Amino acid sequence: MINIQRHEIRTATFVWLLLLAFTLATYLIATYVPFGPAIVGIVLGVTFFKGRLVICHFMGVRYCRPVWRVIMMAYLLVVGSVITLAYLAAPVINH
Amino acid sequence: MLSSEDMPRQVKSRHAALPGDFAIWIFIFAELAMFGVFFMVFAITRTLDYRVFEASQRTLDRSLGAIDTAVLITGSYAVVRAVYAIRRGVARACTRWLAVAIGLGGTFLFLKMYEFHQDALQGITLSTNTFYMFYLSLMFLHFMHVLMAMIILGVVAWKAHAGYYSAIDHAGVETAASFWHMVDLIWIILFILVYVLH
Amino acid sequence: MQFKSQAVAKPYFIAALGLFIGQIILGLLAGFEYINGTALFPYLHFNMARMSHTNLLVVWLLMSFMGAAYFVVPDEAQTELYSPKLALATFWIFLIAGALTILGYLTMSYSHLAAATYNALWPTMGRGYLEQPLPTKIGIVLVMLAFLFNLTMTIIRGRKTTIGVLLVASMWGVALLYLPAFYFPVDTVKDSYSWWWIVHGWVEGDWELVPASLVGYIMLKTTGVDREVVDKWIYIIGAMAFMSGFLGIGHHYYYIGAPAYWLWIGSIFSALEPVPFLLLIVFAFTTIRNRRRDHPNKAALLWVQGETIMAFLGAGVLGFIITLAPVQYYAHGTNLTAAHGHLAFFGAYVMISLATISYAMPILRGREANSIAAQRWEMTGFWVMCVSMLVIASALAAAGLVTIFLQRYTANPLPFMEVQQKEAVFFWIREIAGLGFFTGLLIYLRSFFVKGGYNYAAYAQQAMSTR
Amino acid sequence: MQTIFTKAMARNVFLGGAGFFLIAYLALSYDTWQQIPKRDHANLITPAVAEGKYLVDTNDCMGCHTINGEGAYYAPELDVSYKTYGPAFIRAWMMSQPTGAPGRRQMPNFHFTQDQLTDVIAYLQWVGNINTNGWPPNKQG
Repeated sequence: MINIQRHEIRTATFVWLLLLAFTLATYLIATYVPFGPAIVGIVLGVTFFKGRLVICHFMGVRYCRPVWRVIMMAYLLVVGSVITLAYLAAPVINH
Repeated sequence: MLSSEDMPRQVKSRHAALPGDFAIWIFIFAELAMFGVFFMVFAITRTLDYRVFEASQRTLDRSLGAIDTAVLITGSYAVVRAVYAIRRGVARACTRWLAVAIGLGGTFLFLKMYEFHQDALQGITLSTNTFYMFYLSLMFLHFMHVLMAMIILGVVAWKAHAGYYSAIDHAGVETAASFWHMVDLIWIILFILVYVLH
Repeated sequence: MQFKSQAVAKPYFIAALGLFIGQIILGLLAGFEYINGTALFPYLHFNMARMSHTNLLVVWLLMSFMGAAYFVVPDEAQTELYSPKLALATFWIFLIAGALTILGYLTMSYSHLAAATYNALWPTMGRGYLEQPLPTKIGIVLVMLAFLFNLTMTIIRGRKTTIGVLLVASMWGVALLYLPAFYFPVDTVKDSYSWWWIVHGWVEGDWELVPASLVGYIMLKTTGVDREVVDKWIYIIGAMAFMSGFLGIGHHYYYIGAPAYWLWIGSIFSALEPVPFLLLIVFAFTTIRNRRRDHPNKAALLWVQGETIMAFLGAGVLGFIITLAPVQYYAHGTNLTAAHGHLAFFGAYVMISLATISYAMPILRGREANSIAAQRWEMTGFWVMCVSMLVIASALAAAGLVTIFLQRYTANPLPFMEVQQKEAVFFWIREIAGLGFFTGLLIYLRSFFVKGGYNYAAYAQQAMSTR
Repeated sequence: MQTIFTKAMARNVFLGGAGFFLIAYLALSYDTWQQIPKRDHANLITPAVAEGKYLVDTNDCMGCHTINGEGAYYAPELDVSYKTYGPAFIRAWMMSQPTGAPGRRQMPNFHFTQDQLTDVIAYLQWVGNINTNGWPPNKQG
């Protein structure tokens, strides 16, 4: 039972570090790279992946009935895509 | 990375129920729906009110936002470790990890209060402009959620310390953990929406 | 009827139905004044009819809620009511105060009523639903205090179940939320802001616990579902109601002078307000579908199912239509709000009162359920009233739309009275549907006078022959 | 693992959720309360306006009319009355009631003295200047 525990903890730690890395990455992109449609896409892709990590690993939804995972992923997709569209459309509309 | 496929099958069944008490998940879904609508309305209003949003978004301190995110993610990590600890039946470790999470939550609240204070100094209120209305409403609602999550963690930590939970019966810890992760998930999207994208 | 003191509910129910008849008659008169402004004018100004119509509604709903509480709480707490005598005394005080107030509305002009009842001492008169003179307001508070004292002492002594506790808590909410009626600032914006604590606080917050707990109680008693399931549903419905309701009050603050952020917060949270009514439908229908026993009182079950549907239509759907700020910019202060008001009040609160009366009255009269004939009258009354109210709401909604497209959302807006003239046909339809509703009510009341209890043998034999 | 759904947690969600949003509402109300005097020029509430409001209330004008969209829908919105029709017209109109035109909606005559009429008109003027976020859409109300 113990080695399974150790594995679980290692996975959690890895996910944690991954999330921190992604946060740092988005911060650096946002600060130093001039914004364009591609960057918006990348940042939101990263955010979707971060959300997926938190939901599946931290929240443990990964080991639940698939219906819950589908609901949470659908949520991330809907909210993410609306935000992406809005942020892509904004500069176009206002010029 | 050891993927979970080669995990012993019987340990990680694919059809477990949602961790913790289902009632909290109803609350989580309601909150996610509410914040989701708020985010979408924010994004759409930004498109229509582009100039104001652009100008105001620049005034925000992105590094502080990044630190907040890091603090909350580490808090979530601590909560996950607490859940693993109680699953092993080690209540002491669980309490310690919960205490770490509460400490990080307190740090987040402190940073947020600092930001609110800065805003107040510059005379920014809910009625300054549409962006700040959204910004302050979202931050305020999220702040309250972090506070509530910390209270729940506190109660659960005290009960764990008092020995209420064991390897078999620890639904309370998982319930508190789920709520905290929801608050962290909301912040991750909020951070991108308000601080990063412009 | 397990406890003698539950009989105290009977006078409350009878008085409630009596006041209900009065409310509908005054509604018909007010509706008639929309069609012909001069015929009744010298005797009955429109505001008198409207005041009496709304106040009778509130009084009879409170009567039926009190009756329901006096019937349910002793049964839930498994103990006799603390003081049946106090309950009867409160009943007569409340009935007389209510009747006198309505008489005051109808017999003299409002300013005379205000002068006669020392309104200058502590001005509280003049707001919608709160037109009662000062003595009546104080009387209502005293009646509520006595009622709460009675109920709370009963539930303290007895078993504390979720249904009992939530019902008593909601009654405390009703009383406490009535107190802002005594706060009447000169600043109209603060006046409106606090007025909504009462109106919104009652009908979109505290009162939503009443159908939740009463539907739960009737489900418990008629379908034999276990209490644990019912309790969870009630808590979740209550949680959704309060979580969306507290900030949902913002949809009243859009255009009365409150700051602009209410447009966003009000819209987002009140958009979630139909959720508890949806959950109520799911709860009622799933519980009835997998019921463990066939209760002979079919009428009560029909009322409960109807209540959840009509409440969702009136409060949920019609409410959502006018709740978003951009829509309400044009719909604010038009008959669309009246359409929502009528269908929501009828669907959510009138029907739960009639459902409780329909369930409790046979028991109060010593039998499990009324005879098949009586139930058939009752169900006919149910359908006639429901259809009539849907027609009333539709007619008012149509009138509201005409106002929007001729007076507001248009390049050359017409004056108010011209637009109202163009809506005359809808006011005719509303009045005729009102007469239909009154007929439905009379049919419903006829069912109480059909003799005979539920004849199991006859029903069983009839059931065997058809199966 | 069987789904856990305890009544105790449902109750906690009910109490926690309700208390949480009540606090949020109180915080927003505090901010609103600070801003209302600025938004509706509370400093312009003269004794005449206050008396006008008392007359409007004790004669149940909101039983037929609406102010800021609240009241009964039997008669026109009063929020725009001062700007649309002006004080002189309002005074003459109220004194000439009821019109008695057959079938049309009637307004009773409140037998106000000239001073009372001035107060009511002052109140209507004050109500007209409340910042109601741009409502109503046009001067017809």
